[in-house]
Amino acid sequence: MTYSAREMMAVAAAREIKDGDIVFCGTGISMLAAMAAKHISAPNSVIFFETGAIDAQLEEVPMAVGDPRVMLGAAVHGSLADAFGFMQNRFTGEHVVGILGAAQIDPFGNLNSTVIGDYTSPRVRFSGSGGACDVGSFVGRTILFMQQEERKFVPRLDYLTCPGYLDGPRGRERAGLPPGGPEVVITNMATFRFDESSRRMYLAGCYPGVTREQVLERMGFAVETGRALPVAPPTPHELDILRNKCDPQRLIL
Amino acid sequence: MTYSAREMMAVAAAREIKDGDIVFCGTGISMLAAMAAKHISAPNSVIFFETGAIDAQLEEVPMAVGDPRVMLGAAVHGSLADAFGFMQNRFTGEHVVGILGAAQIDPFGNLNSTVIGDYTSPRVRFSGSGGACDVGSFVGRTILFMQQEERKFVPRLDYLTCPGYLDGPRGRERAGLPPGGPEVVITNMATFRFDESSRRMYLAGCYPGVTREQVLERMGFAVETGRALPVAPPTPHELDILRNKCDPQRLIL
Amino acid sequence: MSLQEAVDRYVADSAHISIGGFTVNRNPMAAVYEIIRQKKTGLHLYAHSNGQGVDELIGGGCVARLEIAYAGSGRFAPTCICFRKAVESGCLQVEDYSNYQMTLRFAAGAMGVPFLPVRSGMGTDIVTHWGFPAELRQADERLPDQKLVALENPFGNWGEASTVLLVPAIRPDVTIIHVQTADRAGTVRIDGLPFTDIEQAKAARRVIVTCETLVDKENLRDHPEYNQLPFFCVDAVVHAPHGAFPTACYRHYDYDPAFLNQYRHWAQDPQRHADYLKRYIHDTPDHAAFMALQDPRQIERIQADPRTGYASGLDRR
Amino acid sequence: MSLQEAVDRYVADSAHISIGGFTVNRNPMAAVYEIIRQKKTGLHLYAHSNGQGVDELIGGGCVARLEIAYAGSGRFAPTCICFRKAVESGCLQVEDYSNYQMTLRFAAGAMGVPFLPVRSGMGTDIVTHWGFPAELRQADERLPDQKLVALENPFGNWGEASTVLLVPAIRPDVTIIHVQTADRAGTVRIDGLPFTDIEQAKAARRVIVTCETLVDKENLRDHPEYNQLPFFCVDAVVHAPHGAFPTACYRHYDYDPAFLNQYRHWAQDPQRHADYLKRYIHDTPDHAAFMALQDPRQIERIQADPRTGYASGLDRR
Repeated sequence: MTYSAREMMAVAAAREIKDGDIVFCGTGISMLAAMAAKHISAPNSVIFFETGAIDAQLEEVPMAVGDPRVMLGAAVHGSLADAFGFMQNRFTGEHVVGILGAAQIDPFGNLNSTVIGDYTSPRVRFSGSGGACDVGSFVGRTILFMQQEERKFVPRLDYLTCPGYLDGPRGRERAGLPPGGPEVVITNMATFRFDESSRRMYLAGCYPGVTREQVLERMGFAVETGRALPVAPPTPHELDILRNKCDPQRLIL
Repeated sequence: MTYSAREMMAVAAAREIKDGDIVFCGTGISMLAAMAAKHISAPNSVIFFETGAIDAQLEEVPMAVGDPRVMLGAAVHGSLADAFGFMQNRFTGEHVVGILGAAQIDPFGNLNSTVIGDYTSPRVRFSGSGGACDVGSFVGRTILFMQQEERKFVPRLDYLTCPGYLDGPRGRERAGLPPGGPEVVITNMATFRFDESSRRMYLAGCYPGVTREQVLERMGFAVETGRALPVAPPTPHELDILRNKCDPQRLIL
Repeated sequence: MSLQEAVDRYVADSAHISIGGFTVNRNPMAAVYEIIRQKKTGLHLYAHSNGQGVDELIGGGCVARLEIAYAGSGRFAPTCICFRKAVESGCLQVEDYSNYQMTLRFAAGAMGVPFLPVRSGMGTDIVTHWGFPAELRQADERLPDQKLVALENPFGNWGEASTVLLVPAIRPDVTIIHVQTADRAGTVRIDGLPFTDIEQAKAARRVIVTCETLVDKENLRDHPEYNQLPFFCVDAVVHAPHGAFPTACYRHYDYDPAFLNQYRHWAQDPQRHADYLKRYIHDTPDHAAFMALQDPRQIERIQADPRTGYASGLDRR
Repeated sequence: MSLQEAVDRYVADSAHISIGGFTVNRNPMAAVYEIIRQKKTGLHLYAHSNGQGVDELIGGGCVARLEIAYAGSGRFAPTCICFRKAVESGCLQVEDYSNYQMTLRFAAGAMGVPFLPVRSGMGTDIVTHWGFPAELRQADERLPDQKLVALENPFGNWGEASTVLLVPAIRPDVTIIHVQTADRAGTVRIDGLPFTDIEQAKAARRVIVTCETLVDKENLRDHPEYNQLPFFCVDAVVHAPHGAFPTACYRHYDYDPAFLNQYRHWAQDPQRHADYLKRYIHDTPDHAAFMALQDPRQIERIQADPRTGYASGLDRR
């Protein structure tokens, strides 16, 4: 059964979501991953948007976190203050898994979604943090979506928008951040995790047909590859859910 | 027409409320004063409770600020955080007039509603601040209700629960408080105001049949009496409103 | 879960607990009575302006320490009776804050920050007089080292404030609230004023919700904007009709002036109070049995008028 | 009051303004177009995550400085078009915060405190990189002297936080929000997510509310728990049907994918954008005339389905 890289990414992310997780969703593919997880393996996970919609019952894929589609059948319509409060509060924040994307990522999982080039006179300006800096600061774990490109995996970010492990072991603690940090990076070719002691990214899995070398070629820094395992392709069931339940209009896929 | 001292107090307070004022009400006689003002001279004043009821349409007199009677026909049911936020916010707080009472008052209009005696082993324990400390800190002006008794008008409070002018001119500023402070003290015998330069209480008015000397006898400190004027007795209209519109069940009067 | 089980599981002796409601309104009385019935002791209690719930817990012998802004029940007890006696006899340690300070302390706990700033109370004895001495605070890791901290505004005169007070967050072991409606998973809909119940609940590690009406999830999902607390904040949901009695529950029933006046009479005398505790609480198995001891005609009288949400014309003397 | 009059009276050149809504939802577009129509310039604009409203004001030449967390319209413009061009060409000074930081900045203004604490952003360039240089901040009394301040927790490790960031309050001259329902005095009822509109309104000296439905006071008083903003916070109430178009207004209409795609096409090219500004905004007298230029069949298509609150099945490609 053929499938696209985006489908593989969504399925790989959905597999990371555990039943009972409170899933912070951004726009795009992260919503699909959360919707797919709820249909496949985590029926009691809670889809949650920074805009304040808690346990949204998505019937159609939202095009933005402010889309009225996030409001349907929710448990509570809170304010932004409420939504971020749930993440900053340790009692609830530790149960939240955040799904984020960015323009650049560094070896410690820090993200840039603000500028390419100098901050005061950038070559490219992006949207800015949104809630990403907050989510990366507060929640128990994050799942990061990236395109596998050399200019996106950089040794040093042009601007650090969202904290990962900052400068490595105990970096978050030194900065005064709550515990947490990225758990996995999911690209169109591979998955990466972070070493428990060094907090550096390592290659954790390659998609079917992708070699370690092909991945490394598309990165601006070296990572350890010894622990990489093959990633299972999407099952027909996973693909069916994703295509027919989550995005029948093909707005994201 | 005969009337009680409580009726005179309620009327005297009602006369202080200007049309358009946002009136912070406590329990008891302060609610009557606010209700009476709305019926008599300040139809566009807004009755407002720390519990979060804004522009309550009181049909029956509430027995506490948490009484469900404060909820009827309000513009908004907010939380306590909302209610105090309106007072701390200078754009709205300057339009608020607060009505407060206490167990003790000092020459600068500071109030005690916490203890008589030593704080750690009090002879008498009262309810504590409630919202009084906040209202006295935040709002543009306050109206204070007191019984005219020597033990209540004291040179030094046993405990300073609610700020008036603290230690006098610029006392609030030095402490870091917003501008504001008490405007008038209304007792069962007289009214007092505060000198613009010394911020000390002076006798502003005596009720019909009450002499300056009788008032001074019932105070634990001396006040200037030269500016005292007679206070007009309640008019039949004022009494009619108070008795028949505000408290027909005689729960407060 | 039954209320017995919820209290047994989540309210340990010496626990830090907070209860919702305000003066004569929506105190979680069914849970308060169950805590007394189970003879919990040494509780560290947080409330903002609470009357009946706080006073009954103190009278029931459950409370060792109290942090509060206002202990009163309006005209029925301008100062709570058992509270006053306990403080004057030295049996209860109290830390005083203002209402807004307490609100912000719960809000800080709810938001997950260690403190919030406020412009209330500078120059008052609330700042200088500590009910819990510094030594106690330093010895007990459940208490912040300081009652309040004054901070010079690091943004200069931004906001026209030279100084603010910082109030420390409260994070109770358990918060108990009584609401009109909850679903079986714990999503909560409060009618009328929410007071600080939501902040109190979010600040706590565990939350017990008692409710007048227990519904299926679908019933609360058409208008999520009317709900305040999502299910994942709630650990136990208990159907407890008249669970706020003798305090009011907007759109359901009024406070009971007869009971509150009677309670004042009982609480003023040790023997009468002991008799009350035995007959109404310790000798009843649960809140339904407590309610069965009330005069059914009076319970009828306090039923809420659908137009006003309270018992219009009720004799409240 | 008409919208022309409200904008003329309360939005001065160089004013500090904030607009409500979030990305593609409930942006106060009728007011945004009126501001452009009146050729206001030099505005200092505050928003949290705002898409269409922010981008049109920038494209319309009204904005000199912007404080924001996120400038995007979801899939229609992951980064706002005019915003991006203005930043890259150096025509717009921007100060970046996170969404929660912006939310708390409005909340601080609403509460009347100079700052609020947050545990977000320590260690990031949001703290170290300032869009408004220190000299500008010190010279302009409308700006706090510092972007953010780190504070060691004065309560020790209370709340398990060694350090917090303090975010300075925002107090705009005027906040503009678009809501579903308001009464003639200004009391506001928002259906669905309120975003940060209420904090933004309370933080401002003046508030303009545009609404889909304007009602008499009595209509909103049966359920005060469903209202969010009392009349005394509001300076102008304007009836503005489709006042959020082309963004969505829950339970009234969806965002218009056709317009948003068309807008992206226009905004990408200076000439096309100039033509758009002339034809749709400067050559129209008001929002009703702007709406009259839209395809009525498309306006029909985006009408909200009563069950879902949006246009179910709408072609959104």
